[in-house]
Amino acid sequence: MTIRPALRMTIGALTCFAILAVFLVGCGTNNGGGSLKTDFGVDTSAKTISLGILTPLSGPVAAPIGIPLTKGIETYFDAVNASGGIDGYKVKLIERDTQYDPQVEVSDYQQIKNQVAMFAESLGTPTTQAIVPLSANDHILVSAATLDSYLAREPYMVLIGTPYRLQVENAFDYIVKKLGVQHPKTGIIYQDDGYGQDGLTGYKEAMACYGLKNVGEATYEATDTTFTAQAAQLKASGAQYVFLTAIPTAAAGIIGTAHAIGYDPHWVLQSPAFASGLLQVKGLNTLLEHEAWVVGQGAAWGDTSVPGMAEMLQNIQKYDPGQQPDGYFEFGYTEAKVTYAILKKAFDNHDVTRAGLLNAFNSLNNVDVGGLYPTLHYGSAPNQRVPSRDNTVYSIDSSVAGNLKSLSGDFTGSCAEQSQF
Amino acid sequence: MAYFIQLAFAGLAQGCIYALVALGFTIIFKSSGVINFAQGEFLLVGAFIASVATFEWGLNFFLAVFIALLITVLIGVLFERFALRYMIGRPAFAIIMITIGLDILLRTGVVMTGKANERPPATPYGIASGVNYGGVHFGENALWTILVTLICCVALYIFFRYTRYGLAMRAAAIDQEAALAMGVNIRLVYALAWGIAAAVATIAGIFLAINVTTFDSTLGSIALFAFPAIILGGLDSIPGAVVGGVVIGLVQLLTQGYESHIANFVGIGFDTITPYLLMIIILLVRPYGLFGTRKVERV
Amino acid sequence: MIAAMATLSLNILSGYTGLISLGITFFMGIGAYTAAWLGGPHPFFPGDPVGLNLSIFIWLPAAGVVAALTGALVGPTALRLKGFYLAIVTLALVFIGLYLFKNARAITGGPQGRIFPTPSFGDLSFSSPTPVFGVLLTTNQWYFLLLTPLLALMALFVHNVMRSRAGRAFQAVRDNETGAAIIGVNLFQAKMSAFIFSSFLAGIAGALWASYPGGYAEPNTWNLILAIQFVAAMLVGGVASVWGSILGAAFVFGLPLALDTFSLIPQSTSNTGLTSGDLSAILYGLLIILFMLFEPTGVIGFIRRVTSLIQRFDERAKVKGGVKANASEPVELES
Amino acid sequence: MSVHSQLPQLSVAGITLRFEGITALDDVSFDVQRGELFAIIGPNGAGKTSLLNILSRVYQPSHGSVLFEGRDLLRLKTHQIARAGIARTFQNQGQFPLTSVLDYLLLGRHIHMRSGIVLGGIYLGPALKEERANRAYCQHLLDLMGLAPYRDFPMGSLPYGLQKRADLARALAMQPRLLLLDEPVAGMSLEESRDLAAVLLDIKEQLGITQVLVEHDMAMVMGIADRVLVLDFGRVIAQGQPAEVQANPAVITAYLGQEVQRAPSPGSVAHS
Repeated sequence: MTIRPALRMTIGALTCFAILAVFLVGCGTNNGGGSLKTDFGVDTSAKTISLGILTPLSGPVAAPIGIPLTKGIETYFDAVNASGGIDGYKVKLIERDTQYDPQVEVSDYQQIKNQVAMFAESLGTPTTQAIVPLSANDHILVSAATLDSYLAREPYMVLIGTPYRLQVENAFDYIVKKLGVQHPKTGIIYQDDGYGQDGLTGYKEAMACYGLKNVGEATYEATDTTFTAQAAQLKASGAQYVFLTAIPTAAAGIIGTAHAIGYDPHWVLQSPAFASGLLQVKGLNTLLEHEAWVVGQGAAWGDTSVPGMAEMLQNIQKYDPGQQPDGYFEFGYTEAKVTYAILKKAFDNHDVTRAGLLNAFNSLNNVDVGGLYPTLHYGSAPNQRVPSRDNTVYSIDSSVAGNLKSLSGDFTGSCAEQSQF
Repeated sequence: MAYFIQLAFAGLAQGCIYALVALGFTIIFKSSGVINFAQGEFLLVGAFIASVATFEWGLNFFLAVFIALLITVLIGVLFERFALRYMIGRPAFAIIMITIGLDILLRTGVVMTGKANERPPATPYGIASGVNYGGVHFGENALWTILVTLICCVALYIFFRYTRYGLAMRAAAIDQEAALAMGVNIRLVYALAWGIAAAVATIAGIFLAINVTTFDSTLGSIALFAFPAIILGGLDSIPGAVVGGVVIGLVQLLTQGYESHIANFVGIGFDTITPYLLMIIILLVRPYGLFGTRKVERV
Repeated sequence: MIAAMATLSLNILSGYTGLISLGITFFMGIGAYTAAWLGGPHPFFPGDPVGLNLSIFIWLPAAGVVAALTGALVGPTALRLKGFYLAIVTLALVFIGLYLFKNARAITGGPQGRIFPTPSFGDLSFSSPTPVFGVLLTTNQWYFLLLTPLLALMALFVHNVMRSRAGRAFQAVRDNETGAAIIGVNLFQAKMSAFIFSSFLAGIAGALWASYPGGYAEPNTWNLILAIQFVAAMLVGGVASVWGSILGAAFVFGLPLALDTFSLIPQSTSNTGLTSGDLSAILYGLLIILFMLFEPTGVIGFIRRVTSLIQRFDERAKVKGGVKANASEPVELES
Repeated sequence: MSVHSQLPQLSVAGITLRFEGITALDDVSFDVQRGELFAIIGPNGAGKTSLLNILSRVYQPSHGSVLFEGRDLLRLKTHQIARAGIARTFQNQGQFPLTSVLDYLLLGRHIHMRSGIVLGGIYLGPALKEERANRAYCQHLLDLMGLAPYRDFPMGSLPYGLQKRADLARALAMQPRLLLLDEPVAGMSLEESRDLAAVLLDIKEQLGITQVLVEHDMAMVMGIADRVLVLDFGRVIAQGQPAEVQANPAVITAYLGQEVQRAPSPGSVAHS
């Protein structure tokens, strides 16, 4: 049988069209499964629910942050799946390597967005910013591992920790209110990007709240290889407390250089500015232990008095025995707990469509993460959507697991309480 | 005043590092007409190997440095032998690109070891050692950086001036064909150039790593500031590279230290462009740099 | 495809006219911020960067025009230099651009970045799936529909320029400046036109690059690494070739995606060893070296070589006994 | 106009050129009449090509003046020379190896065309018309010069003789009033040289274009040139009719001396 070329073309076009139509519409319908409403990422026959993970698995951010954080999420869901999943549904993670590059993140997002119910992870501020408008258009929830305050405004962003901005405010609350230092001379060194700007905003709010005497502000570029100018500038200003919104290598460079030129103020490190690796450096470890605090969040590693920590350590033994103490692992694990809470609520409502998930998220109110992090709050207005305003000030101690020792306990400063988003 | 001297001193030390990187550029350019965009990664690889040798293999600092030198020199020479040699006569940016290819390979190689973050540098002295004088701290590392740069310059001077291979390299730089005709082994010249460039880069990398306290895979980006240095000094001038490096280091540190006083006017990060602005001004006034030679074009 | 446009723009300057530029992202950035200023949404929160919310018919061409004007402004200085000097000055341009973009907060949003306009025609918005004639098209498909004709138009335009007077002058300048001048080509004029033309296309590519599809970019987007990727795309695809630009861009920017999509390597976080990103970086570095060494004419040269081989084979088959065998005639086209 | 035809078309006076202390040309003066085939000869390194480079404004002389049809050439930029009506061929080929022969000729038409990027990019209307007309012109020229079969070949792929011929065709495509020829037969076989000499005579007789020919090959020059100027070490040692020059003892010494010098190293025929 011969088909005339024109006809063959028509048939071909129709076939393509049909495939396209199936692709576009097929997964958009409600395909039963009892009374459970589903759309994307839920396979009712295999009883799985797929979640997307966008994280750097290669490049410089991968080893220190991307990989441990993702392992935290994996470990938690391994445990969930082992105990029967969520209402019998097993969680499947679809992971994509973003290389911490916004463009790659966007293309990763596009690739898998129709395969997943929500994103259980998007790591990084610039990367997450890049998918904010997309997720709003696709009505898809994104759990973001970033503490950037701006993202609290976005209705589809699920945040976990206390934003950077509030970290700074709480740190100075600790210094002024808890330690009783009146009108301390303070300074800040911040990275020349969005992260640094967030820290700077918090610093300025703290100045107004606590009557700080701001004597020095300096900035550095991520590419800088010498920090003498910044250190000398702060030294000349005579600041007693210097806040560092930096990355670990820069924090180390600043503290080391300042010490070398005879300047040893009290350093307060934004949570991402510290990494355990810094303690390997001869000389720097003692400086850090004596002169630096880290402001952050979460139960100290190995503190089994916290039920969530005990559970996490057990799960690590079962599913990821090689894991070293790591704050980012803990973050990922906690993040997964929040994702679980959203999913669980949606399943309870018999609606795991994207609309159903958003609904579940908005009605979540409080999520207890077993004390790993303070109880997290969610809501629909920007101010309610800041999951937590609590922080802990830690000292650095290489003898304890995770290298951080809580000084202040968990608290919310008066300034952070009032901050508007 | 102490503030100024502190900055100037740090600028000098930083400038010496630029000078060492710039030396590498210039030596390769002079002998083979190639700008090696991978020069910065030699710093990274050198510092990285030295660090791994000290901390993972538990070697003595000097042994670690020796191993680092050995490996980077080997990489440089092998790359020249097995890649660049086939590129002779190709357009300039094909050559630029192939060195960028090497750059990517080296950096990714270091990243892939998974040990490149917050890397402690190999160092023979504590982070704060040095002498204080008049409220200014003269760090031990900075002093050694300056001293070793000086030693490198003198050694290279003697090498080029008085040794057979040095003379061969100079001859090749002036006129390749004539040098060939006079029996100079051009291949050896190229290999030497790459070897020397890799070695000075490694030295620079080790000092730089100590200077920044900890380092990661972005250490090599410093080479970008060596470009203004070589242009400033003149692409083909070895003393020019050194002077250019030091000038760029000083200018950068001083703008960095004083820019906050004029922040409203220049905004943030002005220090990242001052070296380039300086370079552009120089190019407009003296396109061949302060010490470079003017080329006469022929049809 | 946007990458293809940018690569095309670079090819005009570097491939056809022989002026090495590492500064394409500077012009892309200029174009992108022009687009954002004219086409971006009105500020929502106080302190948000400005946006006039104008139509794509204004912001897209304007992106090109402003970038071209910038090119005209920078050109006279940059074009006094040749070879490596020009490369390094254009590299400086990237850094100066980053500095300007970070500080011009009102337009660029400062280091925080800003939202860029997404293409829309009246009610038709490209940023969300919109049904047209009963067919629901996703954002990606919309972009495809927008970009294909645009790229085709650009490619045709560049192709036409290169086979007419101006393009011949560009190529003559590349091959031999003095010779071209003696033949009567005004070197400065030719270089400037190439520079401005290239900047124009780069500006448009930049506006689209920033708008696609996230519509968000930090100043750091316009960095040197991106610029180098375009150079790599041009060289891998084929210097001085329109198709080469398109193929090269597809190759360089599609490679990591392809590796991911077809999961050529298992994605796993359990070992810190080989990941697709690192692997593609390694591959990419290696490929640049290999291409430069063995196929300097890029993919397009390779294709031409293969087709000419086939042709030769065909002809040999036709002309029996090699009576008219064209062995003496050079068939290989190297461009 | 009548004034022009009486004055020499090209008038070179007192040209001196120095490179880093070396005097390449020393007080060179000569006139070329309209329609004349004027040859400049001399041993290697005599400064012939340097002189041509001054006429095409690549080199700037230290002293002297060049008048072309009453205009001061030294005030023009390199690319304006072509518009002034002067075309030149190149001694060394391989400068445009990738350009096809047709495109090379079209490049010669550059000064006679107008369309820029915008018109060229659209490739419709005026640009297309212009392009078509010029392509036809070049095609005609290719036919005349016997280059038609090689129309689409890249210059670099042609044999040397054909490249020179294509280069000459390109210069003619510029429709000059003065043609500068830089060693047009260097490296050619005897047969090729003879063909080329015939072409030059055709150019003179049929097109009436003034030609200044720089050549090493004395025999070829003597056969076709109207007048000859001999350079040695940058100085004019003789000027006049071919026969006069040939008999000039200074010329003989210059050439013979050179032959003697070159004798020990046969086979190394380098071009200055």
